[in-house]
Amino acid sequence: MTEKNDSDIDDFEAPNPLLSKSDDLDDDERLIIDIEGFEGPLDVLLALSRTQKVDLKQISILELVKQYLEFVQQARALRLELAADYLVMAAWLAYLKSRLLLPEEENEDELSAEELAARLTYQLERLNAIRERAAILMSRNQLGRDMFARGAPEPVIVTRHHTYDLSMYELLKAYAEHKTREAVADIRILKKSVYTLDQAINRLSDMLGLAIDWTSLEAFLPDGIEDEQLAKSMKASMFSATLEMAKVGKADLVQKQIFGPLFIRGRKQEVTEDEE
Amino acid sequence: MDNHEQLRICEALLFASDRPLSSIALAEQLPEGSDVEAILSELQKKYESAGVHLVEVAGKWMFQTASDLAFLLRKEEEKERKLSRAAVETLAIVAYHQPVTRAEIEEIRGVGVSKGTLDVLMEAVWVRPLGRRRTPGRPMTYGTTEDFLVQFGLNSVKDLPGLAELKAAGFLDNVNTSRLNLLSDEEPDEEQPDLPMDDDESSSEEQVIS
Amino acid sequence: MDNHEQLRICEALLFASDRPLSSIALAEQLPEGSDVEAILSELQKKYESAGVHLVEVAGKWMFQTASDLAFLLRKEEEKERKLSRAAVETLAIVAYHQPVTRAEIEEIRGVGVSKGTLDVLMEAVWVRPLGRRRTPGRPMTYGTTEDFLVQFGLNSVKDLPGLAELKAAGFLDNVNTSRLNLLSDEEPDEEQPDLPMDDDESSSEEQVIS
Repeated sequence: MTEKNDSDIDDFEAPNPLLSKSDDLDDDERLIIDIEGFEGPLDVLLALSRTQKVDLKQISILELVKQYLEFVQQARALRLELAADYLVMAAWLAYLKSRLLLPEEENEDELSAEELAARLTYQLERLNAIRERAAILMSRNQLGRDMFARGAPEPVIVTRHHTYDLSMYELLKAYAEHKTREAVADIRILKKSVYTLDQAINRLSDMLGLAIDWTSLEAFLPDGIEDEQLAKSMKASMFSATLEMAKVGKADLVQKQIFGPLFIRGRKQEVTEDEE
Repeated sequence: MDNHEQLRICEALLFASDRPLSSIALAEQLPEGSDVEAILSELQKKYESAGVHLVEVAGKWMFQTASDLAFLLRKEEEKERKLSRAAVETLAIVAYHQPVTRAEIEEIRGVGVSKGTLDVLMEAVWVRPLGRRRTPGRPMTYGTTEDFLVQFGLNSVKDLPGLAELKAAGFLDNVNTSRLNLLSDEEPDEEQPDLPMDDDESSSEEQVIS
Repeated sequence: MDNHEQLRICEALLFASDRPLSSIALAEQLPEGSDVEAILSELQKKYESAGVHLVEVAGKWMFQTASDLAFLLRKEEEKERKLSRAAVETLAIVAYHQPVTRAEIEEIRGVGVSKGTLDVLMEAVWVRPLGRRRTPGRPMTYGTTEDFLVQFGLNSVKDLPGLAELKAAGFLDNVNTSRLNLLSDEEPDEEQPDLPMDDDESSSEEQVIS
């Protein structure tokens, strides 16, 4: 286990698999080859700073700037695509370098070159420190890797009993509401706007006795029907009724032109024969 | 590897496994020639008076909560629930129309009665099956229970207020008075011609709440 | 109920669970006035040399296999979560700096946080959003979860290894998220107007690891 953990840390500190495999190359070339493996300019700077083989606090910023600018230059020479981050850092480092080399001007608004350099060192140290912690963290014994929880946990079975409460008022209200709905439904059902054939035949039979002369079908329809649906239904049923009456020989029908009015005349067998 | 270490290994393997392990499977993790059976019975003895026991099930071994502590793993919870509108209405219909079949309830309500609705009412012990009606299909009829009467403070279902009383109490205010005569409970069969039933006959074979 | 019985109950409950249980949850199953802490340390001692240990993680208690037997059990665990370098680093930053914003993580690492990185950590339920910081832009802050503590065997984030040293070195001080903070303190927002924040204000209202 210790072995494994150690190798985890190694992995972590030498994150680029290519880097460890290309020992025969010199540092700079290795860095460029592995540009893809870097996690941004700070990562490159941290890797470069290791080549100085001193504590990060004692690092030569000027040397680091030189190494970084060379790294960027070579990467460009090899036509490697560099993300903007790397170029911004290069520009800033070039600026820092010039500030460090030139005699410092007194300017209260700006940080001194030493302060800027100290900040860069701080950032590198901070990243380095968190990486060390990350490695330590990952090398800890982990649950599910080094230790295991109960493989077949016995769950707590919760049985829920439901209780219900209902008042008499709620019960009766529900029944009343149901009855109310039922009543409303009845009213709707009664609004049937259909005039049946039987009704029409009855009405026509009753009225035919009065129709001694030719009478228009309209005259047989009841007055004052406002329901349009019902009126249509009546007309249709009455028409069917006349056909029915003619068929059984109780009425004569005449229509003088297509779509013209339909005339009906009662045919009271004995009476009509007598008259004619 | 000493005996104690072998015991620890078996203990850890059995603890971490998601299924019972055979002694053969355990032996694979131990030095050759280890007496797995002896280790297992030693382990079993070790847990004899613990809250967890090592048990042999179908020739395999597993840790299990001591049976006298199984109650720890069962929790009973009482939870008050509200009846749905459909359930309250169904309960009322059962109360007024009992004995009543599910199809009749559906006919009266004009909508289907989900299985859950009657289940909830039976869970609440307010509705119970009364027996099967002697008609084609032998449908189950339902009625109210003793608990129902207790819940609503009734001596008998006959004490449920009639429609006229409901109207007088203002429950039916929204109903057109001229239509009230349509609300009669007396002729339920007229509206259910497809559900032939003979009340005189059925009442003899069904328990009637008195 | 005697002491041994109380021990058995805690043993059974903890054994039956694959998650840590709080001493409060355990106390609920014991007679009032029971000294749960004493029972737990007795139980811990009982398992000291066993293949299974009682450990305190995330302020709660759970049984897990002894870490020295990892070699034995790891074989069974085929799928080990392999985190990317960026994810591991991000996890450490979240753990040590929480509550921390995405912009702060980016500042510390000197590189943008790809969307997937935080997602992976949240999917593993090691990282969770902690709420928005009350600064302009109201950025979301992130922190670690109970699962994180359980996974890494930590009782609380205060127990993170080397936390005190990081703090003493000033590495946990507020992170200035203007990417080019090296250039100037005065105009931090110019370079990253989309992530404005005022660290002085925020530190007072958020929990700070001490």
